Amino acid sequence: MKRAIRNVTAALAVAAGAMAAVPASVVAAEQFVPLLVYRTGSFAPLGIPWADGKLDYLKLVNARDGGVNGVKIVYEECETAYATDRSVECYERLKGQRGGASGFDSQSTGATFAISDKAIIDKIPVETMGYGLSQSVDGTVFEWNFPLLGTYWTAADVMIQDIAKKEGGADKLKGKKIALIYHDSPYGKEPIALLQRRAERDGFQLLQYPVTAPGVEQKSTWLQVRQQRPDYVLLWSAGIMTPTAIREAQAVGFAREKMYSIWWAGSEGDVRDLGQVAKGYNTVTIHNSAATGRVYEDLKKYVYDKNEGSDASGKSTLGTIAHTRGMMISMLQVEAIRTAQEKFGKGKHMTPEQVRWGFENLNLTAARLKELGFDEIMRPVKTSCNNHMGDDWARIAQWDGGAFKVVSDWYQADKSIVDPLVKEMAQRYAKEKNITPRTCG
Amino acid sequence: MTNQDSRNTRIADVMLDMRNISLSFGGVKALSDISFNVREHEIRAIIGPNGAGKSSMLNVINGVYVPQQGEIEFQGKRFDRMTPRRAAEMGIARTFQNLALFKGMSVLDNIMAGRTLHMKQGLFAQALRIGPALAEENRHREFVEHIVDFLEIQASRKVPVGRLPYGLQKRVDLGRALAMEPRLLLLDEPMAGMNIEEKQDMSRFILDVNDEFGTTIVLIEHDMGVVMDISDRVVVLDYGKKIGDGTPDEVRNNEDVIRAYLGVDH
Amino acid sequence: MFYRENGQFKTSYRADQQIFPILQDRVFIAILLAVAFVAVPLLSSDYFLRGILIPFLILALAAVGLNILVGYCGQISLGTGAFMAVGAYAAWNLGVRIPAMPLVLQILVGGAFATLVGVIFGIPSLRIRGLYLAVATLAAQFFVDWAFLRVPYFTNYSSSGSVSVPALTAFGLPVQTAVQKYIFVLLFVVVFTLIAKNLVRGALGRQWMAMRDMDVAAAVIGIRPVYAKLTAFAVSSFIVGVAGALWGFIHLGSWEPLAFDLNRSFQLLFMVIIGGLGSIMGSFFGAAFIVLVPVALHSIPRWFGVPLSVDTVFHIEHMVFGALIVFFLIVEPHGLARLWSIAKEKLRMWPFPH
Amino acid sequence: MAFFLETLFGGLMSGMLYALIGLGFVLIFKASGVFNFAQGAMVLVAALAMARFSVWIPEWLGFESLLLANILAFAVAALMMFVLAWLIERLVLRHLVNQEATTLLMATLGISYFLDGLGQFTFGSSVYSINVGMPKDPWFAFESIFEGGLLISLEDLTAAGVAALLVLALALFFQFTGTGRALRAVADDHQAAQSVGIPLNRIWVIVWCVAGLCALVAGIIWGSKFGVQFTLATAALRALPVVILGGLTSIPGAIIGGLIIGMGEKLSEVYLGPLVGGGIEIWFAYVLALVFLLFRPQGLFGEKIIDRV
Repeated sequence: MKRAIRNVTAALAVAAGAMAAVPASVVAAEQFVPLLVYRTGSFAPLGIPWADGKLDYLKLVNARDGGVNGVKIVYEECETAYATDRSVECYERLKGQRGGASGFDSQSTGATFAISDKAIIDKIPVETMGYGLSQSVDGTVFEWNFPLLGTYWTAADVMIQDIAKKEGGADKLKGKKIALIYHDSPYGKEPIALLQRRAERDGFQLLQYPVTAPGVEQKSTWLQVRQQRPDYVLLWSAGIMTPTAIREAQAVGFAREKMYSIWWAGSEGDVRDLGQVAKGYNTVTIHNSAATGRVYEDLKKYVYDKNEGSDASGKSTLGTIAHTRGMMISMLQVEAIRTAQEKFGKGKHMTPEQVRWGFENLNLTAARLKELGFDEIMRPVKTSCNNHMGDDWARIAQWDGGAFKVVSDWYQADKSIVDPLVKEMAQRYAKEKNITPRTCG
Repeated sequence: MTNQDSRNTRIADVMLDMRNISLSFGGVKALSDISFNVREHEIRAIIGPNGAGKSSMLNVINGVYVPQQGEIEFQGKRFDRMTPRRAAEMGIARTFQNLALFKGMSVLDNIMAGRTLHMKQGLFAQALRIGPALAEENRHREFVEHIVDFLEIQASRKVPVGRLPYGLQKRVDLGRALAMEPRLLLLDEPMAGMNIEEKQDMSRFILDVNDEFGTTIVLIEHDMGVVMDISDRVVVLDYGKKIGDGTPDEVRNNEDVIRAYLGVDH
Repeated sequence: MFYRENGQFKTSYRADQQIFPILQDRVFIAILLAVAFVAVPLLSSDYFLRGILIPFLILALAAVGLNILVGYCGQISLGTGAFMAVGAYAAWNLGVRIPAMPLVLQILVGGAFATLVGVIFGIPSLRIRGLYLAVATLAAQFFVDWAFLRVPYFTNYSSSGSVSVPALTAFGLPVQTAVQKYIFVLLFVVVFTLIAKNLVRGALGRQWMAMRDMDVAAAVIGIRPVYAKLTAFAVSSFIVGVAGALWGFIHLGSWEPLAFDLNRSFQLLFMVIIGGLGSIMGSFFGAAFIVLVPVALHSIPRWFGVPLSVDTVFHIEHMVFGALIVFFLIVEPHGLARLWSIAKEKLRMWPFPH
Repeated sequence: MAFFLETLFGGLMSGMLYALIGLGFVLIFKASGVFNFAQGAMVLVAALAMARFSVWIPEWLGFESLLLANILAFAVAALMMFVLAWLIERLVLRHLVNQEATTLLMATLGISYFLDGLGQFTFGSSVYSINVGMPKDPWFAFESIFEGGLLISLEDLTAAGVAALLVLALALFFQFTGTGRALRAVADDHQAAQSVGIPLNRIWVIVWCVAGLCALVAGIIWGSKFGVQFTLATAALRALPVVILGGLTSIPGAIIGGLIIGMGEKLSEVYLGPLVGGGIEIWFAYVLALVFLLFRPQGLFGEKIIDRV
């Protein structure tokens, strides 16, 4: 009996060791970056270039600078297929590896909710650039979340601003009909709260059309659009839902110029096959259209010319908007590590908590962006304890049948309407989770 | 012959009375206007060529099929239709021609299933398997063990019936019916496909059941020898019609019956 | 040699009706429990608990529930995910609306709601069979998915439609660290597995199996199809509902209907098939299998130094599962459980196989 | 009024596609008693093959003509589906003869998982396009009668047309050819059919081939509309209520059921949807079919089930 127990336990221990990859003793001079990706499933068309971008930049940093101040970046991909439970499994598997994950880019709104809960306990930063929980901008409540560069609320707000501009002033919005066609999931619902506020204030009518995932069946939705004749359609879609929506828009003769899509529905992959059909289709973007900037020259020189690029063909995803966004995410992650190193010791391995500090004290000035080769791609970012977004400017790009062209200058989200909403929702979240907000010194 | 007499004395008044039963599937008439009765404690045989409607008759008796016309009187209660549940509650059990055993279950479980109507413990008691439920389980297990002994299948208690040889399966089928402690037992070709010894065994069981428990028995059988030996009265069906009814000897000499069997026509 | 039942004579039917009539089995189970409750928490890493054991236990529980319906009562269901969802959301709503309600009670009542829904969608089974029923359960799946997406009340009007639970405590003890969560789940699993086992080897279980094997004969011996089928649906969806609540509360902590979509239903069905239809233990084998294969596919190539790209692994995983389903249905419908008992038979003979 | 008609047409046209998929289900079920859950996966695989080969073949052979590319790709894809059908019969069905319907259902579930994996494994999981030159722009009919005209999507119209043709062709094929008769014989009674010397396995291969063909056509139609991507596999799920409504064993049932479901879900979505928050069409079809089942367990045209003892 005794022996038996010992054997079994031993066996189990082995199993545990084998499958759990028990946190190896912190290896000096390497920094682990977990990469959650969805290269499969309904959203693969978006997930693939995005994942490639994230991977490519890390490769670049290692190849060009030999890591961050000599600290090599090690990374591992984990397939989530956009499923929350898989994301959680990935998170649990990767969070402890190689001295701790520097930060999770959780990739889906659903997963962000789940992972945010756990990250607080495990003390690991969650970087959700351009998605995630809009209220997590409030660093006092969401100590570990960083929705950098923009949330769905800022995006929605910017869309409305551009519409107002086209109509000739916010006052002209009164009595207009604006339809929101959204992917029926937390992701798609996120902007509703803000749009309702806006609708109240600017007096336009907001029509809501949920589309059941995966979104191949939209005929009835667009028939209603044709019936209601909204002046504009805001599209919160993802994956195959986007091209379908554009096709249906064409099928009911709705002008593509009057469609505004969130950035996740505004990548070449979404419209390339449609070509002229999608001409005039607008998307909001937190960065310039892709393939410009020195970083891409470097990427070509240091990675792709050595055939180490993630996109084997070097054509299909490289330089697409989604790819660029992937690069930015990795870049911000790397800069957070760098910033942390400046405080806690150059050339050292940074613990997740130290990286968190880095995220919270990012300051990417125009000059700094120029050094990084991102100057033409994005705007300066400055985060703080209170503000985990760092930058809330965005602009509109339009598909001209062959490529996305930026057609507007930068808009800043209307603080007077976004900030109170953030505060309110953040408080509510704090209450639900009984978190006591910290005070920023 | 003495044995026969002793039984005749025991046989009491009518227990089951079928009146003008007609049954048809879609267009096909399976039974047309058939009447006959069964007396307490007797062994009643239904015979006839294939497709005569014998099995359908049994199915009407215990409510699996619903006749279009006719009525059933069982123990003084009249019904236009029987339901399987009611039949079971009133003590009608049956075995099946093409074994309808619960193949995935062990011999014990099959026979235990026959006790269903006698087991009263509720879901929660069973879930926790607390006192009463456990006691009940054991009590009925004991009863079932008697049947197992009676049918001489102790050896294969725990074997899934699917794996048993045909002859034994037939016994289990009978055992399951007996477990219901029936007053009326319907046997659908209990000896089909058996060799001579097995048939003798089975005949013995049937007679024993009838003697020991006084169970009334209605059986369908092709083997005339057996039928004539063990049954008190015989009904003869042909193409859904009744062509004969009476003691084995009467039936043996019935013109129509002979014609039906020998296929002589005039 | 060591695994023998000869010499162990049953002197009472009671003794003969224990779950594990053979001494060695009892010992084995005792050891297993000891390991599960003592050794595992001490030895295993955080990931092994959170990433593998907890999901495994919860899914195994759900599989047990499903197995009662599919394996024992022969009623196929493609809507298991839906019943999990009901359990999870019901429990969550109770927590939100009745803050005083203790966690365990929340979860159990959640299960009760699942029972309700399960019975409602089980009613068609009284009239329709097999394939048609399968589609009926699909209806449940899609309807429930929709309800939790579109009816704001169920998510307490949360702007995103996603719900999340606060830090958990049970009986005044925290349920937050991996070990605490693991023990909490383990207790549920052990208790409900025992209950399930009792039911399937009792009178009710016999009624279910009778319905499965030969419903006409079952009716003839006095089994009421209505009662047998609906109890199967009720018990099954209760256990599934509890599993759902655990999945949401303990494993995910925050979820949207996607967490209980059609794929979840299929996944559970696969567990039951691979593990063994009509076997409680099989449910555990199946769950272990389904949980471990992806991990294995992910790690093994690495040990051999040929890491596959994540998407390749994912596709291979699909192919492996698909192939295995077919394989088991053809070769061994009773799944891993049967293989296990065959192994035991062999062991019983060993070393003298005559 | 115009709007109602538009919705109705919209419904009818997607209904035609459901009918096509539904037909795939019915054929296989009639012949082999298998409820083929893998139909969706077959659509995906077929479409993927079509999409990729129409690009690869020109690259390999080095020519431009889109038409030629499509024709060749279609041929190859069709061939592939036939091989698939043969393999499925060989490796799976053959070994599951006379199993319960539910067992077979689960087997096809396995097949569908396998195909999902295989398809994306071989052809990749990002989105590909099929261009068979379907008209894309809308057409406004009767502008004189209705203000704004009556919107009819030419794409859907062509799609419906193609589907209708195929359905018709198949219906005729199974009505008037020897194979058709053989199939119906098999459908009635396996043993009897075998005893008069009809080779069961060949019939099975044939129906699976036909189902594969349905899948391919549906895949092309959907693919050229939405782009070819994993999601197509789920699209076929929407055709399940069709066969339930129409009855698993009835070809006309599949067609009529398809149209009813098509219209039903569109109308429900447009008129009932807004009242309950929208997005109801996915389950509405199922619930419709379910409620219907309660009153007629064998579907509209299905055969009545009598159990004998």
